[in-house]
Amino acid sequence: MSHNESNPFAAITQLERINQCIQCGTCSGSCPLADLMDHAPRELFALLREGAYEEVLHSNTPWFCVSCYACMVRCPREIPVTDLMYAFKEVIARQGTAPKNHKMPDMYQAFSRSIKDTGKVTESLVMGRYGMKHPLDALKSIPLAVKMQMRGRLELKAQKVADPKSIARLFALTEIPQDKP
Amino acid sequence: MKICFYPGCSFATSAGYRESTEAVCRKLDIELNEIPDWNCCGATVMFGDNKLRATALAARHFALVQPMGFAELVTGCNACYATLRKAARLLAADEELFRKTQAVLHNLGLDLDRIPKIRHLLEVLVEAMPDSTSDKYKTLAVGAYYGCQLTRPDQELDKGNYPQILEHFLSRIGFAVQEHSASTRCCGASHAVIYQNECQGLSQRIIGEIKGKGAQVITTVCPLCQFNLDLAQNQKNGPGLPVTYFTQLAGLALGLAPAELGLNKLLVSADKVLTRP
Amino acid sequence: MTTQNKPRIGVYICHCGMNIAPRVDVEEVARFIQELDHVAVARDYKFMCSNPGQDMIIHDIKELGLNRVVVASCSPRMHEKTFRNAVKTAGLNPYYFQMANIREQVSWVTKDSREATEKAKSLVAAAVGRVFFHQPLDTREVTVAKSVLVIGGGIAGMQAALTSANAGYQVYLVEREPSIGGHMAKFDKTFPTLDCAACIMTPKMVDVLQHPGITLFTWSEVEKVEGFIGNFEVTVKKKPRYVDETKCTGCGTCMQKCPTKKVISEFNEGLSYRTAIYTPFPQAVPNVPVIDADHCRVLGQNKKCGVCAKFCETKAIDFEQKPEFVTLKAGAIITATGFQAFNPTSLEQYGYGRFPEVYTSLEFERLNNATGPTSGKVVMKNGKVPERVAIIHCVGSRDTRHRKYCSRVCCMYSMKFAHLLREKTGAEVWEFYIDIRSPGKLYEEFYNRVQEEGVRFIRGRVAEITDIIDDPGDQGRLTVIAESTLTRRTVRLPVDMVVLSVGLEPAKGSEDIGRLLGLSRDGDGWFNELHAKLAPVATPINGIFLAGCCQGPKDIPDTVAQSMGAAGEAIALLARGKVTTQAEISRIDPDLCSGCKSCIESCTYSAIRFDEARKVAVVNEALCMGCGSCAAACPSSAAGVKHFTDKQVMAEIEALLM
Amino acid sequence: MSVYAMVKEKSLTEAVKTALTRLLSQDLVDAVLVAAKSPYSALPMPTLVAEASAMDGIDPLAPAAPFNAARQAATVSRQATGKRLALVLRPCEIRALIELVKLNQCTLENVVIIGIECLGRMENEVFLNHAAVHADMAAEFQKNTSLQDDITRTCKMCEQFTPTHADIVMSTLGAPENAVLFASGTETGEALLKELGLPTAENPAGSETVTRQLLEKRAACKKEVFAETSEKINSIEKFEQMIATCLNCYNCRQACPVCYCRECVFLTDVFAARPEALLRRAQKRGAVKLPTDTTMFHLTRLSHIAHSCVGCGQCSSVCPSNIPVADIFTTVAAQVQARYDYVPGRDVGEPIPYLMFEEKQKSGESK
Amino acid sequence: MVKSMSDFQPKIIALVCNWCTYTAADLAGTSRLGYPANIRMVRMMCTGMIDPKYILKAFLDGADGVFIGGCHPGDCHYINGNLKFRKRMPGMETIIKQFGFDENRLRLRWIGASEGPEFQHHITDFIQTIQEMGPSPAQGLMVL
Repeated sequence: MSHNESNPFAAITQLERINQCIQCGTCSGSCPLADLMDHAPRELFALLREGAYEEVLHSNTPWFCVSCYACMVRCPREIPVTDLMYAFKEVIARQGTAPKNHKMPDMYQAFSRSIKDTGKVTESLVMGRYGMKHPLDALKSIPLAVKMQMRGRLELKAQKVADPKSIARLFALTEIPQDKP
Repeated sequence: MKICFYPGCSFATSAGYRESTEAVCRKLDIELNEIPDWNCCGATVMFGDNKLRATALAARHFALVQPMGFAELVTGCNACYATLRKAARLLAADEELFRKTQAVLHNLGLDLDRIPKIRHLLEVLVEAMPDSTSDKYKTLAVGAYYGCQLTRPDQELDKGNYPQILEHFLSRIGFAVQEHSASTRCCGASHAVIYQNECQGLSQRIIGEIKGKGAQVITTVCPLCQFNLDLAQNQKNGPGLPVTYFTQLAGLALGLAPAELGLNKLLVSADKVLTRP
Repeated sequence: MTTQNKPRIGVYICHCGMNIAPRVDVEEVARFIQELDHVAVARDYKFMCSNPGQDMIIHDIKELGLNRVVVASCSPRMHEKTFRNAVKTAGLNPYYFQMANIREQVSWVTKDSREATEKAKSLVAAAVGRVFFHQPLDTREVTVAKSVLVIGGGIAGMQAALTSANAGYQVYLVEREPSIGGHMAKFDKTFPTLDCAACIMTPKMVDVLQHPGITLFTWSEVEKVEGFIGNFEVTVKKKPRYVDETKCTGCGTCMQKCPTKKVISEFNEGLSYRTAIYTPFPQAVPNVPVIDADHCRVLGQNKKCGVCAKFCETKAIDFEQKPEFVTLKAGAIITATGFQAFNPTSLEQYGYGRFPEVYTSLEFERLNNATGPTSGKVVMKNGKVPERVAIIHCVGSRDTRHRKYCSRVCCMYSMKFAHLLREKTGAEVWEFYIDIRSPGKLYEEFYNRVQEEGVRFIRGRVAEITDIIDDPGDQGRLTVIAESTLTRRTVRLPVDMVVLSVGLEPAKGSEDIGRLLGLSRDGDGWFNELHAKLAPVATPINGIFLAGCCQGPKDIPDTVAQSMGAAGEAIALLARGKVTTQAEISRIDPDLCSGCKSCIESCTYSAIRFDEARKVAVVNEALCMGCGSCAAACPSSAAGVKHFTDKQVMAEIEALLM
Repeated sequence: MSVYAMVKEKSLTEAVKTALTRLLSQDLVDAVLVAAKSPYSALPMPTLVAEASAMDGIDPLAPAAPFNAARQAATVSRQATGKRLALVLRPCEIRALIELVKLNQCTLENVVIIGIECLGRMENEVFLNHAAVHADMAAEFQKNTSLQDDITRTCKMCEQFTPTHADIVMSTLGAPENAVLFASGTETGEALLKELGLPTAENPAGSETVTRQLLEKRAACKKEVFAETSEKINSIEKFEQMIATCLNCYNCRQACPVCYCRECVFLTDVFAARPEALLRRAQKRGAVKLPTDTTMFHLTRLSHIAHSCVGCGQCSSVCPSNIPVADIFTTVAAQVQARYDYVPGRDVGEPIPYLMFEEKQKSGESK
Repeated sequence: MVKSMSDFQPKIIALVCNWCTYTAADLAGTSRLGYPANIRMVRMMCTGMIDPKYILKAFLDGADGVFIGGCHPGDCHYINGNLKFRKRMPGMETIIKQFGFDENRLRLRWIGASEGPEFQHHITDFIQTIQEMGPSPAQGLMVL
């Protein structure tokens, strides 16, 4: 591991708060999906402090963060763990280093694409778009769709804002150039 | 009472959340003023994508609320609630972000000068619902389920781990409350939809705890929580525990018919437990 | 003293070896100063603080008739005393002296030699401008009363009282509870030696009671403190005990007969009951019960009862007792108000108060104590012996939401618990810790010993304690959830009992005591010592000292050592017999005073009184600390601090801007 | 609810005299402090009247006040004497008196305050000129609106013309000709009014409108003066120009009712300039104007009393160099008082801001 | 560190508490933490004894800035002298501002006895602020 790399996460607001981490593990212990994570938050902070940026860039941890905020209300150093996870995802997505086999980035993309196109999210359509990349998941969700249909809860028509272009403009105005191709 | 309401994307297709909310509000003479032309708040996705964009998407509603003359914005979805609050918090704390967001919205022809207070529909009903005078549901043991994002991270409405606002509400409107320890335990949220197998344990633990403590029905305050808990049971054998919305129980307490409250849309039927002489 | 008609000022610029001289052109400074009004002589010298340097000043005062002296050298915090003494030796009043700090403020911090020299000139000229207005000041000596007031009767207060009394001084020990003993009396064993707390504590309590030099006030509170170092006047309020101490024989019949038996026992941390007339514990000192007026049928509920009085053979019960106020004189005060345990209710994820088998450490101390609710048997509420116990460290400590500091004693007492649990119950014991802190004599050894006894140490702060179970076999148990940070696994451990090792926080009421005594408290509420390293038991208020946990969390050895230290300071003061008052205190010119009382309102030390006859404010010189709040509040400058007068300060400012 | 009484006599002053005389003759008070003409001048000066027979010269409604009588009121009420006093004061005098009570300069024990609803006062010379023409200035002033425009600049911007803290309020606004209206402001005042046995009355219907109109006029004037003054002193150089002719006579501080120091610090040794110091100063700046420390004096006085300034305008009236001292002081005082949310004379229990401090920083205070 | 901005060398008076800021200055000295030479310190026993006259005197005698250094709230050697001074600040700011002195020419900072680097930082920062502001308006006046 090189100790001379520049920190790709440096611009994150409140990143310096992880220097206050005492590595107690409250966050990871509170995390409902810690067992699925390669590092869990505490370890991720330790890696970051050591300068193991590559590890962090490729970590699945932020992608498994469910935003339950359990860590955040318990952290004895009041580190905004969940907020940092969001910020990590933002950096990782821009660097294009999200773990290839992880399903959440695709889900997020489908979700965000739906907003960009229609301003709103229509569950069935998001699942459909996501399903194009994960046909197996799509297949598995068919019985559920049927069940929902039976209870009048399946909406196949996209919900839309009045002027979807304005949302597209909002997206364009907030575009940040990719760091890496 | 008039409130400014933000339904969010899942409201319409939820298991009767919309029906019950509208019915209850009608009954209580609460005027739901839906934000015209609302968009998706961005939920838990957008902040992981682009902070400014996520803030602008949420703040678009703040700008839309402005000409409506409301100081408060009410939503019934935990994710919307938390996301809008997060945007509000960031805007209040970060002047530069505020200015940038203002500029983006201005470009869309919207003015953002002030940030409304974000409230949950539960708060509104806590204030508006009358005390129960009937014994009809006095023996129906309800397990309250908050999910994550109502009391976390702010802990402003109530405590982060063991809040009581919903329990107090339920017992006040005439239900028996079954205390349990899973009321703010995470159900897996959107991950449960994609990583079904991996997240199954989360919902199972919640349902197991609530059922084990003796509740006959669960009540939730969020569409995704309802969906996950409702769905999780269908995948396992054994008698299911109906997962209702608090608005549906409020409707029952007000004497409204189950059909009016969309109770027929639940996956695990509530008909049996709700049938009362 | 020579007449001070015309100021003749001598100015001495120090080279301080190579510390000032090369950066500051000292010769140029001297030449410049020589030209100023009233400067009789300006010299530079290698080391002004050396004997030859001081002799030069003394010689010049005598030979050149100097009546004011300025030395430009280091910080006055370093050598002001030295030079004042030199001036005094030469027969001048030592306050005819001013120092200019051209080392710390000039040569050490200014790169450019030119700028440094100019700044030095300015500072020395300001000192010259100021010293012109200096006036001779005197200090006074006051006798010290030969008695010590100790506030708090825990181990710290007891030890401070004993040490002071052993030195032959009169000691007044005030304790608000019915018995002395404090927290230590609740403990069973003490780490790391596992001494029986009662065995080492009880004899000390008796010593305190029987010591001819100690007057004990239990069930009493300090009501008022006036006066100053050497001469504190203290009012102690003796709360009504409703039992005549002089008649009571401590037979205990009243307690057996009292019909009100279901009062929560404070001493047993709510784990058992006591009667309305009670002693907190069997070895209480003094062994005289008190009647809890709130719960007594006669006093609290206006009912007919009086069973205790009926059975008391010595007629010691007195329902008519009223609070009594005693006035004492003390030369020194030792504050030993101790700590209280953190209440973990607010850490809701640990379920304290929600789950019956979650105990605080103090509750566990009582559970484990032979005099406790279970006579020392460690059992659960259902009477069964626990098979697996988790001990959670850092509850409320090292947590910015609660107490940000390390409470210092929890690691060690937690391990003591682990040892006792292993010994008494054979239960599996799991310690959940963030860092093990065992920096004391034989402490690390104790850690190792407990490890060897099979206690499991998991490095991870517990995230949550829940009664949600995954395995039906664990019905009724609690699950402790934590990340085991060393293996990076989430541990979900079913246990029978949980002990929360809660931290220490300042005792309730210490804020009031602080206000009575004028002591300041740090952000966490602990009393501030005068200096963290060099004056750890002294306080900013002369004559008041700190012992034990009121200054910060401490274990018993440190508490006892510090108490002896505080007693040592008090003894030294009393033995000296006299204190010198400072000269730089406030004075109020009665001819200028308009009697508006602004100074009185702004005085923190109540050192100014109002003379109703003359309608003017008058400074009590013994109480004044010289802070100058009165001077700033007084528009006519009738009030002013000696040596910091308007003229002196403004002359300095004017000269600095010349 | 207030109790109202009305006294109508052949003149306003007679009406006042009737009421005040009864106070003395019915032994309700032992003495009355009230403005009265002396045989030697038409200008009414604060006068302590102890005998009902000596009420003749009183003239409290005349639009003149060579003195802010708060200082005199404080002198007679410096300490409780066991005697009961009635103090007839203008609103600004009452406010100053309240400040002086806070500063322990007097006591309100056994004191009855009779407040005048004040339409303003004239500068002494202006008054004397008018008085040479009109014998009864109090009456003339009430009816002749052109005279009302001749009040001092500071009075013209005064919005606090209705007395606060008065036990009894004496007013003419909206009252019939030659009638004075008395209203109780406190329980003490109510009891007194009842005992006096004056004819009871209703609050005149039109008074509110008159009051409001006057208030609007005054507020507009105040705004203008503040804006103008603030601009005139917004640099130290402009301020120097303004006070260039200050003599260090300290008349302003002598006339100031809240400058309560027995001896001003500027008269003490602290500011006694030594010749060599003066020379040094002259050398530093090339020249030094004498007397020195005039700027220092005014700024220091501001720092001492800006929070307590009641805006009576006496400082301007007494300045021999015609420096608009009151403009400066009221302009700065308004800002300082706003900063501390302090209103002088508002409440005896409200502490002087500098003597109170908060453990926690309040918003709006400096970092 | 300080930008060379013309030849203007501000004169700054610092009224500092003996127990904290003065001690911090000594510490800065001992630690050789350099700062510009424009600052002239006057040792007070407590910020609570600072008379408004001292500040006015400094400004009228030509100081370009006045720095007050006191103990952190809660740390006052005399318990609360610093809070008493803090209460005076708004009044002083208002007055100097009205007469054309930028209120930022008067600055109050809490600097603890052990805060040598903070002392260096605050002093340097203040000097720079004043440097950018230019000379005090009282500077050019002949009289006063």
